Amino acid sequence: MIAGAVFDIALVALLVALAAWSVSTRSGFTAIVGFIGYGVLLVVAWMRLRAPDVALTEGTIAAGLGGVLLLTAQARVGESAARTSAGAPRQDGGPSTIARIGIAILCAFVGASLIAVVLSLPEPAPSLAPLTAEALPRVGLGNPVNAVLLGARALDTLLEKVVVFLAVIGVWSLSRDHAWGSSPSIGPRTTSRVGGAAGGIAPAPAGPIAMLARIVPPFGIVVAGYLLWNGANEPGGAFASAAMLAAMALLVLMAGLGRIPRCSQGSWRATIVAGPLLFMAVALLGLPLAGAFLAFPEAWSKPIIVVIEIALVISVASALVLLIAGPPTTEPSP
Amino acid sequence: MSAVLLAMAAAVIATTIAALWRAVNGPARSDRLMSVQLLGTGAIAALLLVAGATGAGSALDLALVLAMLSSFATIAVALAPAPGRGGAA
Amino acid sequence: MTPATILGIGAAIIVSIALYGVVTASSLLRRIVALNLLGGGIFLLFGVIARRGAAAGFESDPVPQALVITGIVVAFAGTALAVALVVRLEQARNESPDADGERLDGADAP
Amino acid sequence: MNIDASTWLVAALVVPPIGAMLAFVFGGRAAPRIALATSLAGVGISGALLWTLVRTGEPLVVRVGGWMPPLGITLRADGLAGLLMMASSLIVLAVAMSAGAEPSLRSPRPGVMFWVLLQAVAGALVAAFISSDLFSFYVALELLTFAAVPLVSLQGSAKTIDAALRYLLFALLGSLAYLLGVGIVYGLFGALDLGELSIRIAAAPERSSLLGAALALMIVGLLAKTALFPLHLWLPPAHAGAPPPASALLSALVVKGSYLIMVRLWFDLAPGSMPQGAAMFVGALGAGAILFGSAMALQQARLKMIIAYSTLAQLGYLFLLFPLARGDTFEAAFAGASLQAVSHAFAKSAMFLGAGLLAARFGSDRLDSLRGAMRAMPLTVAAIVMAGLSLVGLPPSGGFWAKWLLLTAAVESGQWWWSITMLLGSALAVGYIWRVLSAMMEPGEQGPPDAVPLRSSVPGRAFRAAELAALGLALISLLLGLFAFVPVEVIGIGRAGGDALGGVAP
Amino acid sequence: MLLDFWTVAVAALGVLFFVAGTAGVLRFPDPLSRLHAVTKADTLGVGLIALAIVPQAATPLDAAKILLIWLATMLSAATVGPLLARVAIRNGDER
Repeated sequence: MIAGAVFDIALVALLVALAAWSVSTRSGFTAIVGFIGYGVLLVVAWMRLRAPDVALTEGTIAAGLGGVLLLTAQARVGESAARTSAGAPRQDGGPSTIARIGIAILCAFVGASLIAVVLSLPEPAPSLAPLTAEALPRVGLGNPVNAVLLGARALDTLLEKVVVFLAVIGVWSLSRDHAWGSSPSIGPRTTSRVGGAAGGIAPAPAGPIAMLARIVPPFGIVVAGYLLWNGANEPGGAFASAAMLAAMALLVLMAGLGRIPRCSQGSWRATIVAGPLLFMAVALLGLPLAGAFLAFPEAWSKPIIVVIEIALVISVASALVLLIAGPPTTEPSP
Repeated sequence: MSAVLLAMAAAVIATTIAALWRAVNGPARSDRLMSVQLLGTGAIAALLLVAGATGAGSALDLALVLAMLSSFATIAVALAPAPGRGGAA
Repeated sequence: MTPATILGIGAAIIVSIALYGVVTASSLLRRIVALNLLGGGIFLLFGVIARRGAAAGFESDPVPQALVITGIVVAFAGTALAVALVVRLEQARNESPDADGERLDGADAP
Repeated sequence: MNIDASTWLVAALVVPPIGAMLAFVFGGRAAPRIALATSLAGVGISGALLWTLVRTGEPLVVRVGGWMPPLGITLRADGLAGLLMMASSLIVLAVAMSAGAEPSLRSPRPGVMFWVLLQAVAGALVAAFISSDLFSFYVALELLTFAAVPLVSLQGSAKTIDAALRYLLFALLGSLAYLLGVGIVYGLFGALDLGELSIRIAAAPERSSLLGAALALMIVGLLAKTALFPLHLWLPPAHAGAPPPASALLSALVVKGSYLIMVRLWFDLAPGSMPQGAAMFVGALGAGAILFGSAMALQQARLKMIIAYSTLAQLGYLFLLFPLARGDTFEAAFAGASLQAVSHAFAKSAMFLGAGLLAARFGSDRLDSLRGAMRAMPLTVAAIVMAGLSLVGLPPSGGFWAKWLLLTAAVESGQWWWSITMLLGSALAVGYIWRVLSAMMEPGEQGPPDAVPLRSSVPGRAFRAAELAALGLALISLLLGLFAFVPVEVIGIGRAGGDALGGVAP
Repeated sequence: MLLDFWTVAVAALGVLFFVAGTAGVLRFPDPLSRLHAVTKADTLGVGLIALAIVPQAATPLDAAKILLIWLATMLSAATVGPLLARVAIRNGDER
């Protein structure tokens, strides 16, 4: 018990220290590295909170895709660039010292209030766990978190997929007009390297990354399938599975072993929306077949959910790759 | 035995956290990356130990996911161009 | 103190630090990183509330966990969009360094 | 299969996103057609919905998937939601009709993206209007943000990207603050459904101070998203930088989504328990927005910037609701603010569409380049003038009744100081509308104004359709005043009357 | 019993490698030698711990997962090592 408390306090102290370091360090690169470390520790924290489903999701995002996204952007933008802040008048280095002190006091007040809230949360804690337990048979899943995500709160999940789709739209809409319809490329030198004009010591496709990208993806696909299948009854689920698939695709792309299809390609666009569209279609079918929008006939609930999830995994994985790759560009193709 | 394994998990986390000193103090980019890499590996090891102690399959799944993704940050940095104006922070 | 309480206090402190980071960030990318730290702290608070609500044989209330998973996905999408905007903004500024003249006149440029 | 009235609610929610995804897949020429079809369908669905509401006098409720609260999600359309859905579907249709005349939307990239985003905004608004669950609100808000931000940067210049980024960062911070509040509320009461929560909150008054902290976080987040002064920094550049049809959506509709959610939290979650101090504070910010926005609008050189700052000011009126809606004046204030939300939506979309047409014809929206507009484009100028009347609050416009009701509430509740702000705001609005008007009335210098060529890329037919759409919106905003009793009646549907506290219907 | 002893002993050895790796990261003078230390900890530390845990696996599936974890760690260490070295050399860190 005491050992557990010591562990938790150490964990919290580290999370706080990493957050503070990430906020206070001078270089943007270091801030991102701090954030990745913070993400790994968050995974441990989620395990301590007995939330393995969240830990899996957080693990794929914080330790995998999020780090790649931020580090790639940092490299594209450069250290000294992007200094100008949006939301504040043009200036370098942020607010003045006095303003900083004021902001710090305000933030400390927010933190103190939150601590007070945490300490005075009601006992016994209100919970929807009993109701979720009753709902499990109706959804047909043994994993309560996924039962909530695809059962009682399926509408939020459905609309969240639309949000992901819109994020892709947002990223693509940043393409330059003349590049519209071409492919996004990952890494600032991906294409120029393939074109043979690489300066410096950019890795060639034959390097260690290519080796990794040839060996790991088959395993990754198996793991993704396992996470999806297992998610019905054990921790796992569609998003973690999609993130794993996306990571494997990114690995192949970063190694220069593949290219993202052109954005003008209709089948590629259809892949991105197939999952949400199927989800919506099935949701609407619930009206005649099960008497309510987003209701599934009880006997068929699990197979229906699995089919929807498979489609969602493919669409979400594609979307995640596109979100990280950025808008289509027209650098020379090989 | 599970108590011993849990203690070992804590020890692994503690040592890798000590390595974060490198992340903070650098001085090189590769140092910072290295220590975060070590933190990730440490988390995998700790999760393995927790799985061994408690028989929790979810800890293994998590370790598996982290293991498959642990090289991503480094790959992203390695593929990026050399730091320009900002220097080796 | 239970793990939930300890982590709850930690989450509160993280939120205040990250909030400070969001407001005072010196670059756009730093601000995005700070927003993600903030999100992590807030989600952690949800986790604490879920853990406190352990009941019916579940070690943690599934509903807040489901909310967090949705939240993580949405936050990642937001981060990706913000990052794409930052990168594109930097490119646009480099292409026309004098575009900072009269504000928003770009709206009626061809 | 039972096609009962609640099916309309579901249809309203899913048709726009399905259309958005299909437009994305088929792109090119199909995208505008799909968008027009779903916009038309949206008007039909909202009409059917509104008619059902009026006929039954009861709010429509859908338990999604048959799940009951507190575990399940409930969709609920009361009169206010029905009215806003009707308004938004009409405006979306008008925008869809007029977007063909916008030159910047005729190249392939913005061409496809605009139609996708138009439908996404329409769907997100429906989600915001009919949700009644704290977390569904969050998802709806995110949908709205993700649909709106790319609209801002559609033009692709550094300035519009900067504006979009600024908007997105404000919005993300706002949603995180909101989400934090949701977490605390769940920790306190273990529910997310508004109706369920209001019961649980009433049963546990000892938790009200903690609830206050959570509500404060949520409301600050929503204020940032609604761009209430002084959290408005993102709004003028974002709204003025987008292509005009997109500006119309952003200014007229998008900000109303977060506003309505705030209204629901304020009046439905814990009816009557919000402290008057907080209401005064929000009201004071609203008053500040009226004065600051109007004063800034007076100084702008570009028509779109004038309209954007006018949005800031007109949003200010909406927030006077909070101090005024108490006791006897609840109904007047509530009706006034709701009417203001609707009539401003029509007037502002008409203005932005008109401004876009002027800019397309004259090559710029700077006031000094709009000479001769009156003779060259009388329909467009008429639309802008009528919309301006509604913004100023002259009878018989919808804006007049909205401001009149708010004014009455201010006087009757003894809070006369708000009425001074409102009158000042109207006076300033006269000023900035007059500037626009006089700029357009100046005779053109170089030859007859008809000689100003249309941009060759815009077909004349599309241009005329756009003019008619703007005119239609302006007419609605003007005529809304003549039939103001209809919306005022509708607003009451689904709100408990009598005690004037507007609790959630059981 | 014997298996438990194996688990504890081998895992302890693995933990030792982590300690050694950390010590190297902290004490070694230049990035490239620090890199060596990390790679050792990565491969041997996780490898030994995985080896130690295998007998505790409840199902063959779990055992397969443990092996896969070990494999993935080996591979990523093999990739990351040269890449980190390249980052170090490119940035002129090899002081």
